[in-house]
Amino acid sequence: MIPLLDQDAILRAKANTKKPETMEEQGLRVRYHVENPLKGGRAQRFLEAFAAILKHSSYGLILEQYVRTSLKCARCAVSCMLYEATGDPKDVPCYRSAFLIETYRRHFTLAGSLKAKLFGDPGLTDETIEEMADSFYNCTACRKCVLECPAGIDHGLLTHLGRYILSEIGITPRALVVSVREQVQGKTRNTSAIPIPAMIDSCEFLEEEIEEAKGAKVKFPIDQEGAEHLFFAPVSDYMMEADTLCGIAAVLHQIGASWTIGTKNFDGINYGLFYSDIIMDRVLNEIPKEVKRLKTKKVLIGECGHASRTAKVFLKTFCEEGESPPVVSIIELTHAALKAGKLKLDPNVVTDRVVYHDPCNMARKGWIIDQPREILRAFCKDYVEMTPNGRENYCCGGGGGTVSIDELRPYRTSIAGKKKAEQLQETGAKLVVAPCANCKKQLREVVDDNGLDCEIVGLHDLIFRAIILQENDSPEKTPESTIPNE
Amino acid sequence: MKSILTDITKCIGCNECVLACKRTYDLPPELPRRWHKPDGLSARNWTSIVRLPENKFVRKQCRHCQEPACVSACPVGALIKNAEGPVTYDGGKCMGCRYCMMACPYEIPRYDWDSAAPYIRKCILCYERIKEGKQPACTEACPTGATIFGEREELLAEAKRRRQENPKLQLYGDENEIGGTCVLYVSDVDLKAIYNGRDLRGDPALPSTTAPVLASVPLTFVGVGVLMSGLYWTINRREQLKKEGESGEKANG
Amino acid sequence: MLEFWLELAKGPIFRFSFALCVLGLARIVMLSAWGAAKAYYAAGDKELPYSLIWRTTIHWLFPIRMGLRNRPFFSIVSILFHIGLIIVPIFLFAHIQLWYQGAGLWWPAIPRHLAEFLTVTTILSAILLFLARVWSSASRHISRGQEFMWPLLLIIPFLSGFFCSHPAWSPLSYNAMLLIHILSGNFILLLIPLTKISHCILTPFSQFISELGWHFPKNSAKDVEITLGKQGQPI
Amino acid sequence: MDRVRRFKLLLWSICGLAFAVAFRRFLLGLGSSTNLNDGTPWGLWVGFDVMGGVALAAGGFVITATVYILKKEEFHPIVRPAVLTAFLGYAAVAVGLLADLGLPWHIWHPTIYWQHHSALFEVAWCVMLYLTVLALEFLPVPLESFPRLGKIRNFLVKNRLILVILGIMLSTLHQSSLGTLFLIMPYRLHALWYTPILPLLFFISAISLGLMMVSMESLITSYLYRREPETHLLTKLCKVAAWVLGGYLIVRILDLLVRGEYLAIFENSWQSWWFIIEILISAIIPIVLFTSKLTRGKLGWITLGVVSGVSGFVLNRLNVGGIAMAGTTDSFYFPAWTEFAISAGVVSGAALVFLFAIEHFNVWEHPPRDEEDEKPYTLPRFAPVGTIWLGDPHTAGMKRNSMAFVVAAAFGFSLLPFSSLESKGLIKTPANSARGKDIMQIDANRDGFFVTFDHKKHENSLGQTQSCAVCHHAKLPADEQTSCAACHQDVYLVTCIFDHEKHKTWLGGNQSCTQCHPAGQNRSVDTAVECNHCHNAEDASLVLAVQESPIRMDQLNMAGSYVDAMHGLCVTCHKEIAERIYRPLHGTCTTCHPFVAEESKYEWDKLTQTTASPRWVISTPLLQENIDVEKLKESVAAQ
Repeated sequence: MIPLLDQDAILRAKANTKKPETMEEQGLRVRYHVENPLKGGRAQRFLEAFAAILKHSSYGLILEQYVRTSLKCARCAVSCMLYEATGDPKDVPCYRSAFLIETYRRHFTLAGSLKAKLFGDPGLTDETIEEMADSFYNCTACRKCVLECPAGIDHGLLTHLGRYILSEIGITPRALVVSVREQVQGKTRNTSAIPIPAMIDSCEFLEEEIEEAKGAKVKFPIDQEGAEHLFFAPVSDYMMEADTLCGIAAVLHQIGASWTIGTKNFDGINYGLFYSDIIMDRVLNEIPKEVKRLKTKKVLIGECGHASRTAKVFLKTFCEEGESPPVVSIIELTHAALKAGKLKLDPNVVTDRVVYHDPCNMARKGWIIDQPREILRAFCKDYVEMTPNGRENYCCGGGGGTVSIDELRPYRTSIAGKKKAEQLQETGAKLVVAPCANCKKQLREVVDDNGLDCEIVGLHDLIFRAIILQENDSPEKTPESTIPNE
Repeated sequence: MKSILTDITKCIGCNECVLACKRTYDLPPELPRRWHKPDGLSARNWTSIVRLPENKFVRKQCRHCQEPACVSACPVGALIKNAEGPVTYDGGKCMGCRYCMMACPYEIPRYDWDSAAPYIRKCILCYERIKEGKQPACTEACPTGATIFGEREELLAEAKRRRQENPKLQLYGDENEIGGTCVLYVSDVDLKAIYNGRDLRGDPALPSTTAPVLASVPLTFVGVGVLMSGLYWTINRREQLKKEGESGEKANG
Repeated sequence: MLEFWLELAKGPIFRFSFALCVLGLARIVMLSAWGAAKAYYAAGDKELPYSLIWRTTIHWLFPIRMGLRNRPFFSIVSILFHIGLIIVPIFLFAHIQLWYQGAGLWWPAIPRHLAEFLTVTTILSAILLFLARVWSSASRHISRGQEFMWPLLLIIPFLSGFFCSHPAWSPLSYNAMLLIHILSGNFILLLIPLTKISHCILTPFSQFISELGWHFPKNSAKDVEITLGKQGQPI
Repeated sequence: MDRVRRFKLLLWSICGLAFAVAFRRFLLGLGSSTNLNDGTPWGLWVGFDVMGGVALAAGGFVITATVYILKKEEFHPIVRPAVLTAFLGYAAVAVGLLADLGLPWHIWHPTIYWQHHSALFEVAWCVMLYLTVLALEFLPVPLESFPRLGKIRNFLVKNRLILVILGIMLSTLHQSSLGTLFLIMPYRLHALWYTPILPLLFFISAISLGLMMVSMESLITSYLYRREPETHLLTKLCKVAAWVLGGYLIVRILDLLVRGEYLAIFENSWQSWWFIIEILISAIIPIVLFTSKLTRGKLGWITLGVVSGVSGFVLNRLNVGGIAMAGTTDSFYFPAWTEFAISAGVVSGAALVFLFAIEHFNVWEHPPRDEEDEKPYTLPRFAPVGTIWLGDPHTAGMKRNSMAFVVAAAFGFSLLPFSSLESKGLIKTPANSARGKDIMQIDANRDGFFVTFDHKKHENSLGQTQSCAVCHHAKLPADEQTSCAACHQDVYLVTCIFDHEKHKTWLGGNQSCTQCHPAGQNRSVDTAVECNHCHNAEDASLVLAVQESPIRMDQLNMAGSYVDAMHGLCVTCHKEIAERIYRPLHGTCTTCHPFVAEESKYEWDKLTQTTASPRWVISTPLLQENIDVEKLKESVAAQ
């Protein structure tokens, strides 16, 4: 199969790559820059890590199930944007899952032991592990294929597990590890290593910006004890998505919510979801500490897909009983406020054609799909949908942490993001709304490299443009009902 | 008490009694089965004619003992000796332990071995018919009068009369034979042949073998209880005294 | 000799494979249920989206919408294949008759012409499925040996069964055809719990189990850390 | 744990086999799964499962009495295993009884239907009560793992003495009343075993057997779990057992002397030798091994003595429960393999529960732990890389054992013919070729009744040797030598679906041919009535949705059946001749089957029901034709 790719796009993408020296030149099949690549005996250590994980977690259950029911019907192939872009059988989700399933069958089941005895199967080899690493980090873990599997196999979960095991034997992309290292062990406690004073400075700067633009005094409350919401934005917003933050602050100001940003921990990003439960556990356990310190009631997550999902889904899993605070997404909050008639949005500001892109982590299980659409329809004159959308939406191409790996840019924009680029082109939209830091970064690069003519914005960027702010009399008046319950 | 008297000398082996029985109880045709005994009795044949040498025909059926071993053996009282004489069976009570089959000295009761819900099968002396005042189907069908029905005393007297007439005849089923049976035989051949070589004449009734042991059950039960409590008390007391003595010594010391 | 083998295939071999099939599937289900119960008990977050699981499960058990979504030809063929595969062996008059004679069990049969029609569609769709698997590069590459084997293996009992009910067209004698029919059927029964065909009993639980897979045990990460000796080590 | 693992695998396999057998036993009844018969209604299940099981469980009351009543505290470590063994022994008895009882769903009947003259009634009550007592006695052990139920546990422990004494009372009673059971069968039991003091003998032997069984259980588990055997305790137990055994031996011999049956020992029959063997291994060998200075206190000899004693007393119970009756009944009984399988399965099940209890509760001071369980944070080693790891010991055990169970059960099913769960296929009812030369005897179905065929006469009347082809296939070379039966191999051709023999039996044998094959026509599939003639929706008893005719012979590419071939050959020609030469009788059945008319006067009912000899039923040699005599007469008159 010859990948049907736009050569111009590839060249443009390569030209845009920041650090070409870290990438091995082998076409577009990227060799990851791996953290601490231990050589030799990998197979044995892989199996030991696998066994340790099986021993203490429930992955054995799904593997037993998948070993028995994997049908290899290839329905997942047609749903995967990677396979659609490359036509390479190695990009079929089922092919990727088979690495783990077959390893499990060979080393952890009766059938495997029998087969090994009968046919002398040598078992896992170092080469397979290299292939596996390559394959698992090509996947964006968007879990679209899950919707197409008649046997109910969750390839995304297997990718998650595969990366988890690989990380335990030291195979992890450097970019992810460096960020997490800073977040968990560094001084700044965030993945982008923004010093706290810099963060406070930028908040003050944003306050001035808002006043300038909207004529209202909107506060960014820092370290305010006893507030209702503790706000976690993806930390990159403080550097790159100032408008989103302004929009959020404006909305919160308008509905009179009490909220605050904690200086000890304000980063919602959790790369653990992409490669290791251990990291996910550690990062998540920092959140209740900050909540306790500031005595807030709820956790408010900014515009970020995976941050919302980790907090919403895994906080209860990994935190001690009774210590997991309720989690709300800013989109839910804004939507509730709009429904309650608390937001005034000027319908004449946004006149360009607008399209909404669903972040996989929010939309795949049907959590946040309709809320942002209702918000957008409320003030956008020309709102369109791409097909497919909602639960079945295509990934932006930068999911699963790949977006933070700069050397992957050519791969991301010309293979993983190809389908998205086509989708966007079809709609002819000028404004692409993506309420996710990952998606925004990736989509911008896709747009750049594929030569599209659109602007990528966050949901609250647009809201900020359209919102009409009034001076609030008493913010405490806000009834509880405006805030969506769990 | 009703009774049947069978005179072996008169039986011609015509099988009419067997047929009558099958017709009355709607018994299905016989099939050869592994578990059958050679005497022709089975769950589907409650009476049979055993042919002995010299063309002697002996009708075999339940003897309806006066003190039946099966009745005393049955743990749930599914088998009952009725005042009219028949030993009848209640399948609703039976739990299928087959102790009655083991206990019967004549080895009469048969079993529905091929059924998943099997019952004990044997002659019940046409209990329902007797209650209605009729005679059993077999005696009714007998063309030669070899097997007749009546009050037990009368039949016993009749049997004794026949024996006096013909001294060769032997009487089976009087009080000599395990306490007496309701099915009497007058025979010029030894009936050992149809009872596995057993001659029960002169033996006591079988329930008397277990009765004394069972009678001693309450006594044994209480006795063992008292003995064990006593033993415990004695030993415990001795130990306590020993301990007290030790502690007393210590206190003294 | 043929009669001897026929007796063997109809008797002991059939009973062995049928029992192994039924008990083996029961074993798999029980192991899965046990695993699921254990995972649920250990899970840190016990809230599951039951209505979503239920809807998805029903959606895949009766895949009416599925054919329209993608690979429509493949989907329709595979649905036809499954219909024949399930209905014909269970509701064929001759098979029911055997059960009636042997165990006294009886249930309604499908008309003979329907059975024949379904047999033919099953055979044809099995061939099409095989061809589709060979044709499409995606499925050809991800397939193992058994994936190619199964459609072909399933054709055998259907074809031989068809010839058994139409002995005039049969290339072999009735007994030989019957032997092939019974032996291949037995072989399939035998393989059901040991291969991917066990999806016949596991599919209804799949969505639930996948969802449960995301509900990690509370201390799993910490325990793995300790086990691997990485506790307290820098990242 | 490797020994235990392998042992469990074995036990699960046996359970699987027993599962298959039990399935069949409950589906089809006792007759199909045992060798029991009307002469021997009690077999292995009563002798081994019930009598052996109860006797083997005697350790419970003996050890509790020793520890709690006699205050021999040194035996305390073996109280819990002993009580557990007893409990499981009794539970196994109950399960074994479920298989043995004809109506197992009535097993609770002794609780409401009282018949206190029955020894079995007493046994039933004692077993029920003692099982409850044992459960209560053992319950504190598993309750240790549930601190929330501490109140119940404390209550039970406080009242333990009452339970112990109650247990001893009940045990005494029914260990002996198992002997009482057999007092009622003096004619069945051989004189060497039948004695009025059978209850006493049973009780004494139960005490010694209990002691030996506790030792044996301790020896086996210490072997399995590689523990240090409690040799000092075992030595003491065996010493006591030896004393009791001595007493038993004396009582037994005295009994023989008093009854005057001692001469039977020397009569050199199999019973006498059997008796000697029983006494030897149940009493004499253990006594010698337990008391002799050479062997006392040595583990190997203790093991041998214990094994000998235990098997000796199991043999004793088997003897009383059946073997000693072999000479006094006229039926032969040897247990079927299925009976052994159920017994073994019940024992295996009990053993598995025992091992489970040992591993999960403090039956010993500490449950034996798997090394892998001990250290939850150790890693399985994968060097070399081909190694397999099936999960933690518990999960791995579950996977392996369930697999063993399933395979063994499937194997068991394959060994058990379920009368007819399989298809019948083409049933061959081989046809015999005709015998004789000039005058031939044709008896294809070998029932002893043959058609006489005057070959010479036919040959002559049809035109000598030139006429062979009139009847014989001229196509086959040297056809005169080829028997018709060579190609027409079957008397009747039947197929998978249609079972001719069965239909014949259901409808009443050879008398019933005309019900399906109209009189006066060739009897073949072609002329038979359609299946739905009888099997139609109107007849509820035959609700078989028969939709079409069975497979037709012409589709089978086979030669027609012998009967059809011969009938087709003879009848067509004869009928033709009958019309041609105006001799109507020439074309009727009686031309060839002369006895039909004569024999048909017997009624079918009579034949089936009047005789116990069923040979008649199966092979009644009649072929009744409904000959329309009136029509015959008419046609004769017409000429």
